[in-house]
Amino acid sequence: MTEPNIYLPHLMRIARITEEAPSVRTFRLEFVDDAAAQSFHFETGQFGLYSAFGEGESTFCIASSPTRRGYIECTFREVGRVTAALADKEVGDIVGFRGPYGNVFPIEDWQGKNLLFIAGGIALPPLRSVIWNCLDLRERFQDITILYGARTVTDLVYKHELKDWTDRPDVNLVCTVDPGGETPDWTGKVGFVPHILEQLAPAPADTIALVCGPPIMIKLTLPVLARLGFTPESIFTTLENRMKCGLGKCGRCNTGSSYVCKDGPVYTLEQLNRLPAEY
Amino acid sequence: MELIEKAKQLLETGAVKAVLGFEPGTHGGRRPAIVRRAERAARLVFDPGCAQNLASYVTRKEVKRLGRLAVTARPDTLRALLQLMAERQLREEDVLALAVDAGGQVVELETAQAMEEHLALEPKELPARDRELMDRLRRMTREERWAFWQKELSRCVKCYACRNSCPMCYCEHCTMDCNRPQWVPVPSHALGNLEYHMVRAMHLAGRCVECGDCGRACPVGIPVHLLTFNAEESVHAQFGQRAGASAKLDYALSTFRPDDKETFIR
Amino acid sequence: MTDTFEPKITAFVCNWCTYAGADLTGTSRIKYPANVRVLRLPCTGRIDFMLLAKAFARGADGIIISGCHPNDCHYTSGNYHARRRWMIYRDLMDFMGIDTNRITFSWVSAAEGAKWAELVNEVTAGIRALGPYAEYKELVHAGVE
Amino acid sequence: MADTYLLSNAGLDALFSAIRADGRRILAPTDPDGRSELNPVGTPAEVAKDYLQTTLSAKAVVFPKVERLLSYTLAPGQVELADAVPAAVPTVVFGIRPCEAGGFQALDAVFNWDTRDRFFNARMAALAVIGVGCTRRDDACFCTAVGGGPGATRGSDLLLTPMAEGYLAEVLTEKGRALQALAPDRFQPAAGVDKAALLVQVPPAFDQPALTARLPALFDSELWADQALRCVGCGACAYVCPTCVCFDIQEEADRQGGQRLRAWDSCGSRQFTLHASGHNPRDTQGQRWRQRIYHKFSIYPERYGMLGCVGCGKCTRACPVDMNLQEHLVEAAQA
Repeated sequence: MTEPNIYLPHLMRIARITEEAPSVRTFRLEFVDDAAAQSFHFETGQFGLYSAFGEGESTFCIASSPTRRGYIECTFREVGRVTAALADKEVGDIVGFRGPYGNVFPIEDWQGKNLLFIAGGIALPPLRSVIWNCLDLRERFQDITILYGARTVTDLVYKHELKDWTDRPDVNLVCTVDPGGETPDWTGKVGFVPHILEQLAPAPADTIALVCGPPIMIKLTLPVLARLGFTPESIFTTLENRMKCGLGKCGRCNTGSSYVCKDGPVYTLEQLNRLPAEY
Repeated sequence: MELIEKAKQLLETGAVKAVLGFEPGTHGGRRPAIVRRAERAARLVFDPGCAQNLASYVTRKEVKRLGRLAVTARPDTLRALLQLMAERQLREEDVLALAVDAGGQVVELETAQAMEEHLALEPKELPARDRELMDRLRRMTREERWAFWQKELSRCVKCYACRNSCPMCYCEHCTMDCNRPQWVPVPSHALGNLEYHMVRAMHLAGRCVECGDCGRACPVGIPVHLLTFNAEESVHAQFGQRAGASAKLDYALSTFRPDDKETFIR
Repeated sequence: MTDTFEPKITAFVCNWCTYAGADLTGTSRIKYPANVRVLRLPCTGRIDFMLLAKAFARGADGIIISGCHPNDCHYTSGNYHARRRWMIYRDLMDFMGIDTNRITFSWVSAAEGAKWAELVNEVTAGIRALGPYAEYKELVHAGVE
Repeated sequence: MADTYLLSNAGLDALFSAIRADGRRILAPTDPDGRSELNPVGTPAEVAKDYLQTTLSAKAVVFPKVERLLSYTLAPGQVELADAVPAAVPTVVFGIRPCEAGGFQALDAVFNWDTRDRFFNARMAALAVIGVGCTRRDDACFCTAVGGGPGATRGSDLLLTPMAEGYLAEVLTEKGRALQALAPDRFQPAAGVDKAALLVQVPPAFDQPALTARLPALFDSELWADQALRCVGCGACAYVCPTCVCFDIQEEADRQGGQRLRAWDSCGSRQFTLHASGHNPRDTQGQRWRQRIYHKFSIYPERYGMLGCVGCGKCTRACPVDMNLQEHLVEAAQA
């Protein structure tokens, strides 16, 4: 008789924990309930609310690719009450997951195009989902270029995957660290992402750019893309605003009349340009 | 009106950047007005209906940014300004008070000393209604007091109007907003409400200037001001000092006397 | 019911005097009721009043706060500051209708093992006589629909 | 079209008895200690005689200030979830004004946008509203500027308009008909009653469609910061508001288990949008005040095809610094 409780999370067991960088971890989560696992579908770009029971919920993107079935992954940095509690969890522990929520990257529309991923620091996870999604469907796309920067070498996340991507002939990975963040054996670039992008000078024709990073990186990267000739319609990013419900009800994630939890988190620059900067 | 002339002159000469005063509001009431241009000073009023303690604005980021302020002040406002100076939240040179002297003249009080001297003429007394309710509460049995407060606090919606109206609640990061640890439950259930009002009163003990603005602000009519009044009276009775008496006052709970007298420690 | 009631008592004690005193009670083989749960803090000056509220909210029927005698504080003046705090807080609690008979403040030095045992005995008996702190326990889940 | 009847005072007494005999509680404005609040009543005699509105709105009946969304027990490596089912007490709210009755639709718009909120819906299903039209107003009222009126029917199942003796009763919905069916012979035929003449006049205070049309262009105006200079940033306006729906979700637990609670929240508070990183998209009171206005007068019309404000004026009456909403809207409309 009663309607389902939309606030009730799925129980997920932590199958694997990867230490990515100082206070940054990746959880691989598997559904406790088989039926839930079977019926669960998501698309790249979507997010969820993850519970540390006893402390509350926190919002992160799903960092794994929908092409990899049976689990989801999330990557988070310990910054607050919930993420600190999550960081204390061990393999086998139970956490909660509500989702998937939000819109998706329209990768269907990108067939035959070049993909340029630009990410900074802890903002690689949302793009990592798209990257693996596209790599698992590699034949549908032309060139795939990944420009990833972090403050220091230790701050780079997914280090093992960066190695995979380096080794793949069908991916052009460019890693960079901020000046002073390099180690003696660092073989990547040194410099800020916008500068490296300028040097790289990717051609805008038939290319989709996906940009995720700290606000300052995004702010300085977008003009570079514009100078290179990228149109606002060809540039995608994801927003992260504070959320409590993820369902368009709690009232805090909106930027103008756009609710990041429902209309986002994926936006083109063209869409963002029409919204007030409440993010 | 004298106040309007003073306000105009202060704004015109640039002596202050804004005048905190009162203007007519809804239903014939009086409400705070922050006047930044001389030509807007004409709407200022200052009469017994002007009940609020405008000192609560001088620590607000957006108001502070305006520059030097003139504050239309009742005695409690002066006490709050002095207490803010004692707590190093307000510099003497950043504010001047516009008060009314015994002869009904508007006077400019430019220094803490002038404010202190003005106040010395006005002994602090609680409004009769508050005094009566305080006394009635103290005459109750403990169980009756518990029932009284539980009934009153059950109406609390944790809107924080009491906190946000208080001239002494200027903390950038209030205990209520702290979640590591979550000292006080956020929701306004019975425990959350009790703990909130307990913390508020304790954090104002020795600092409350007894203006009663917290109680006045409460949309559901909880006499929350009696809690801070009680804490303040307790400080006065036991340690002999009153918040707002001077711009040089040690916080009663961060100091001590070896001969502080209590009756309950075993 | 009351004859089977075992009071839950939370004791907040300072590390340097009362905790050592309580330790001495043990090593002196002086027996005292097991109703008391001792929580050691560096100094009574560190015992925030909210800890008392939290103890009641978590089901304590009685509370003991104890530290160094005046003039004996390891940190010189923590206990003096604590004393002032309790003088105000106790008044406030009483004004709010909280049962101050359920809270006992004391000074117990490292040498006063016997005083600690006596204190715990008396407090336990006192709280047993008062019964469970039902009012406060009822509060804990009230107001949630 | 509504069915219109006459309901005498004795008839209302009988209707109250019949409602209670039907196992429902009746909440109505009462004035204990001079406050005006909704409380359970048994008879119309217990209802406040001379109230304008209650301080808090009736939204708490369907959207309580604190409610449980779920609970759980914890053991090492294990979590046992327990779903929460709202206790939806069959309730009749009597005597709220037409403005406030209209507020339930604004709540419904958000709670059931795209996904359905069980908690709100269960309580809403158990609720019937007997509104009472307005024979007086105060300076905070502006219902007619936002599509309502002293005799507006939206949101009421039964709307009573006070007459010299008894009431003009409009049966407006299925739920209203069910109420009528509890005391059918008390509803007498009415003819030739001029409803409008019984009600107070509220001239529209501003041109709302024009205001809504202007808001997008005013987004970056200094106006909002200027207006908000007086605002102390408390949540009184949001918590008394019949349409403010924004909420917080809070966890309360110990080692054995806990619960997840939903609590009212307010866009006026700094914490509302504060990120864990310290970044805050709405960092100033001016931005937060703007959000309050835009949510009600721009976002609501765009997303849900209705306003997020019913013009009841509760926020104005509750505000400790008299942030008169109507006045600020008029100012914006003229800016």
